Amino acid sequence: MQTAAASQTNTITYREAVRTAIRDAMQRDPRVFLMGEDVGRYGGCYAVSKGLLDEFGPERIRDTPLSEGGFVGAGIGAAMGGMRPIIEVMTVNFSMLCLDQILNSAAAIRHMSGGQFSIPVVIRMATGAGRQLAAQHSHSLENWYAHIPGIRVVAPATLEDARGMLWTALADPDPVVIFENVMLYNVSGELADGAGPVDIDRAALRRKGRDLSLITYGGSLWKTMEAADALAKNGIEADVVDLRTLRPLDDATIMESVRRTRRAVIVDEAWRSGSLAAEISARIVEQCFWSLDAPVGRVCTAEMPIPYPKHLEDAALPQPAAIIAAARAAAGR
Amino acid sequence: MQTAAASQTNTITYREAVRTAIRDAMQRDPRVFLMGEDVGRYGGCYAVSKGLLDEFGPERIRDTPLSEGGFVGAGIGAAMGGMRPIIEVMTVNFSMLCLDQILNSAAAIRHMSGGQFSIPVVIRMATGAGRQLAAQHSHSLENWYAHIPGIRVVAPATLEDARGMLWTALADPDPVVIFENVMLYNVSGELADGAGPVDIDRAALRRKGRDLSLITYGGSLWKTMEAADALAKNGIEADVVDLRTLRPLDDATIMESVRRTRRAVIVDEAWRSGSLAAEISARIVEQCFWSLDAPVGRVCTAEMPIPYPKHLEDAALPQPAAIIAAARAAAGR
Amino acid sequence: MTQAAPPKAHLTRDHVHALLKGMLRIRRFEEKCAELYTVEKIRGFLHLYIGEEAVAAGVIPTLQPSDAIVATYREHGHALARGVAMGPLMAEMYGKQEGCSHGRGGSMHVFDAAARLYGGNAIVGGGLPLAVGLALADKMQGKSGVTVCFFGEGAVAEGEFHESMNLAALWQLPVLFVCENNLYAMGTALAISESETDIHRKAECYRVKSAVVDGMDVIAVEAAARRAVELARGGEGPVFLECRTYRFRAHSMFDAQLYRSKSEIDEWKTKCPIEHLRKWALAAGVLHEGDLSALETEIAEEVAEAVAFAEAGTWEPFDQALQDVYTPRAVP
Amino acid sequence: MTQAAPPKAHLTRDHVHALLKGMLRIRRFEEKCAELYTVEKIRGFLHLYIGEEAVAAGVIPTLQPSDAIVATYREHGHALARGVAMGPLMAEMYGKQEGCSHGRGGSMHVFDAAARLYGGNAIVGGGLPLAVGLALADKMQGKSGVTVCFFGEGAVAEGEFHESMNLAALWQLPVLFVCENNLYAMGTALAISESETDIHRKAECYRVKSAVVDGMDVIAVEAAARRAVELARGGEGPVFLECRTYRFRAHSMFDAQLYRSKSEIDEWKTKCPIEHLRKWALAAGVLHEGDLSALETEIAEEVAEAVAFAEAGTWEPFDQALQDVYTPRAVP
Ligand SMILES: Cc1ncc(C[n+]2csc(CCOP(=O)(O)OP(=O)(O)O)c2C)c(N)n1
Ligand SMILES: Cc1ncc(C[n+]2csc(CCOP(=O)(O)OP(=O)(O)O)c2C)c(N)n1
Ligand SMILES: [Mg+2]
Ligand SMILES: [Mg+2]
Repeated sequence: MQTAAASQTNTITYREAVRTAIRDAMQRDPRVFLMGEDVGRYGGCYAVSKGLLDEFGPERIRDTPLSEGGFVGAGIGAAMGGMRPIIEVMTVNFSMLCLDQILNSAAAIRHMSGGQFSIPVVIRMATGAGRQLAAQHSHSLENWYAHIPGIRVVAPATLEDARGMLWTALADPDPVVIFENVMLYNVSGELADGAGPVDIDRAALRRKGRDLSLITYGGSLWKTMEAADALAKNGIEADVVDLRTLRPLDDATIMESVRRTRRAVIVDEAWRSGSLAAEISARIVEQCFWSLDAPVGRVCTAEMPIPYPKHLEDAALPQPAAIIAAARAAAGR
Repeated sequence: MQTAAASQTNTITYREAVRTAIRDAMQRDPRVFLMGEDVGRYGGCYAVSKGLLDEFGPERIRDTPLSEGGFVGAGIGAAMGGMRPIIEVMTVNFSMLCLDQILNSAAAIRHMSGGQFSIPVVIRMATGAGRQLAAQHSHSLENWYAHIPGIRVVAPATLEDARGMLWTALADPDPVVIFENVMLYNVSGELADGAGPVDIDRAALRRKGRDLSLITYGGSLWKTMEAADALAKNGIEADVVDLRTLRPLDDATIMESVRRTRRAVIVDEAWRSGSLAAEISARIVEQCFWSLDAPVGRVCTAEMPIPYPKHLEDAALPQPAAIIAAARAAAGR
Repeated sequence: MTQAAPPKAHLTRDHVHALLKGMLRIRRFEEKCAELYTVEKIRGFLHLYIGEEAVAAGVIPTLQPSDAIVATYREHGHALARGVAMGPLMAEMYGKQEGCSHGRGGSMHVFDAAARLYGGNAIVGGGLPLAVGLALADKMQGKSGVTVCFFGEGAVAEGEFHESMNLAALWQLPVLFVCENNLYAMGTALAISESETDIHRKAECYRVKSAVVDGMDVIAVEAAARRAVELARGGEGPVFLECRTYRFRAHSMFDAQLYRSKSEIDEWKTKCPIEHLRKWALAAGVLHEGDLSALETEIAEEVAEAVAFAEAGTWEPFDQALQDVYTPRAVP
Repeated sequence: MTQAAPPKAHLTRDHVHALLKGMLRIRRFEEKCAELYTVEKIRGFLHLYIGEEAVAAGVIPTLQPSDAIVATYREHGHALARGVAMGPLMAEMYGKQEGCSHGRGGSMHVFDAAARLYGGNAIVGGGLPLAVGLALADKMQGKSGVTVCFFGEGAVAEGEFHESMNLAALWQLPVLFVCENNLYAMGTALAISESETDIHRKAECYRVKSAVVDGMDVIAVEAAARRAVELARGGEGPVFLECRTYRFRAHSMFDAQLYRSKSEIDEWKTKCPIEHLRKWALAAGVLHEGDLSALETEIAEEVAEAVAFAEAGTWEPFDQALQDVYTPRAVP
């Protein structure tokens, strides 16, 4: 699937791109509805769904009580019952309360029913740190979800993906979890009016280099691009691979880049141990070991509950400086 | 800490070793109590706590309703209140329902309270597949827990560890999650009467080789030992490293082995993507890249909901044959 | 609602015969399963419904084909009552690909799209939110279906019970919550798991209409279920029906039953729903010995054929199972 | 229990003064916090308690030092009422290491071991099981402590509420559940989150004694709390107290308040618990203008000192924070 050709573009924010995607989907398909905490009257905790209640009414822009396990399970049931629910779990921080439904219902039912029931549910969650929300509100748990067979996991980092991935996810017959990094909602840029669906299968080369591959996703993409620009000023040209889809991973694109550059650093906002960065590193070693000229590096979050003060949060999270240092180490200069 | 010197030994099962450990702890410290579903009247779903109710009474061998989030949270609260709870979550399959309490309370409170409240709670869970219990009852999610800063995660694979790790875990001021593989409960062997506490910090070299390092933990240890014996018959001598502690990982022992053998294969019952095996592989590459003579291999579970029929479950899980094949590939013969 | 069973007098012979047959098919099927478990034809967990047959056999026949069912790991009876053929059900117990879940689920995961049977859920309480969602889908699509959710009294302690009851009531959804109160959750007696042991009263704090019925009396269950389903279909929100019953067998096949006395079990066995109806039917002359022996013979044959079907079944190739984790997509 | 507030007549001057001061300290402290937020001295989420002061100020003074408290992210008032000094509390808002949680928690994670204040929990419903466990620990150790758990009406929909109420009742634990019913969970009105909006009635289905009180009347709250704490300490299980109150400010600092009308807010502001008590005290001649201005001055100074203390505070070095994830162990 490719982006629909489009005449003119508009300046919009990531938040507006997601909202537009939801509106388009609601208009396109009567089976689509949005359900979650404060998606209606409040307008969404990050204002993503602001205005949609007036447009579509409380049946289809459905405010739920604080019952994550209940309404996510209900979304899964509604999908089995013929609807196309978009479930908003306010943030990944609260998703432990519905993880059982995602792991043991959404991901398992199709297979354990012998393929009788596919579950076309889309679950959106805000993710990531950076807003000084402290230990309980700053998680990046994408890799837990990417571990689960039976679901797809995507992380739109661009406006085009923020708008187009939801479309494709809703067209997918299986559960898709979409992670929206909280630091991206206010990012703005140009997007074609007619921007349409985009694939949710392939990683994208966001920057072409030759000296090493910087592999990342979600909110870390922009920090990584910033680092890549700084590296370029010092004569180190980096590929920047945006994974886009965290499950299944697009090995082909990752390995094509690493085979070319022979060096790789993965940037992931998760705690280092057990991060998605570890999985990417392991795959690179399995598939490109003989092409590697240096150990695969990882830039991840410090292994601690994220503290509230800005200086501590900044120091705990991946930053351009650390990416640059890891890239130099990998590039050997 | 070393195992207490002991005069004579007895033949007991892993199940009995855990039970003895619980009994010892209850006798040693009045603050210790066991709480969980069916630990009392039923005797434990895997009969681990059978007989303890009669010995210690319903206050200290406390049957709980089906309320994983509630009683695990209560155990965390009780630990803050001065008790030393052993919480049994029947199996890891149900632990999604209490994961919020483990991630956002147990692991976070000490740090986010500025170190005011340590939480000496021990949480035991049965884990793993192999009993034809199908998709919802066959999970191996150790790596999700090993991802969490603030808790310790251990996986006793031997009788000595089954008995000794609980002791040490209860002495630890922070939360410790103990994973008991369901296939180990019936394993029997010799254990010293006076077997005492064992460290929960170091990995153990269970078999000394020279040609490659097989790195594993929990239920996969014995399959790996079996594979190592078979390999030896073909002239391939493998180190077998039992991780024992999954968080924090004992890099020193792992890397000492890999630097010696220059080749490594990790065996992990989890689904391959996002497994602990990925983390070990990434660390080996970060710390031993220049000593490696071959890509690091992984033998994991097929990425599918575990099916009920034996032939499918067996084919999905790591087996000695696959370990042998991966070892040969790594050893290049 | 009060639940006096209607006078059995005006029950037709066919009706009584159907109810008895419904329960007997479950009983004989499961007795065979227990036997097959001991010879390891069936493996894993096997949770028998023996003693509780009146619940599924009483509730499910009151449903329309367009209604939906969500059950637990103790669901063989529900599948049979819903019309899942015994052959594919037995093949599922074996794990053969001719099974109703392609053999992948086994005893705990019986699914059947044609019967709108959505499992077979082995996470206690896990089925309740799914039932809420199925009812929500029917309501949003203007369909008249009712979703019936079966669960044990032990599940009532789970947070998902609370969240599901509230959602169903808040959104006025056509859900019939059927609590199979067999007094134990594995080895945990009701009094040890609930501060309020009068389970149906818990429905009140969600403003959900509730009723309690003798779950050992299939006629009473059927009457209560008919009223409850009607009410749920009426569009005024969910209904809660507590059926007081008892599990005659172990929780699953590994269970020493240390938590209850032999005498308690024997006491309850005297209330066997099948015996109960059989005796009455004979005494009332509604059925005769001949009918009963004919019924036994017919069911014995059905069970034998189901076993033969399962035995003749085949094992799914691993690669096929591995390839089927995701749905083949229309779009590339 | 019925909750007629006792005639205010026989309230001593000191008592009234203390209650008013308790509320006023919270109000002035938070007004300053809001101001500091706009100049970015305080960051992240800031949930103000303004309008709800009568609850914490009425309940907490009825506790013993040996009792425990579990609160939510809207807990500044509870910390102040419990005696957490304003300086360390303000330093916590700043994230300075002189803060009561060493600056790591900020507004949502106020802890104080000496005060037995166990947070400051930002997962809605997450504190309830912890409170159950603290009460269990006290009971098992033969201590006479009561654990008071504060939470909003929105938390009542969470499964953890259900599980915690049942556990506390089942095990007859000394927990006082205080529901701060301010009618909204972020932007979700009570009627949109609960099928039973008469919250305290939900306690009945757990066989938990409950009461409801006007949460805008500190004297009524204190009287109800005294009875409830006594009852909880009595060893006959938990008690549930619903306090009907209202949040005058936004949910947090990012909230356009599209979900409620200005007039509704103004209507509630006429019930301001502080104004209410102040007016009565003056009219009854229990307090005089002079007392009030003295009180304002005293509190203004306390707040100013707290700000100065926070400003003078220092930032924790990163390595120190990183090293403190695990407790230093006695054993090697
Ligand atoms: C969430 C969860 N916790 C624990 C279990 C283990 N378990 C399986 S059945 C059962 C008892 C359930 O009792 P009840 O709900 O009364 O149903 P019954 O088995 O009596 O029909 C338990 C504890 C589980 N499957 N899921
Ligand atoms: C489990 C969980 N879900 C969602 C949130 C986001 N959230 C924070 S406060 C809040 C509203 C809570 O309302 P209530 O319990 O009434 O407390 P109040 O804020 O009114 O004092 C929500 C939805 C959260 N913190 N935790
Ligand atoms: Mg039961
Ligand atoms: Mg509220």
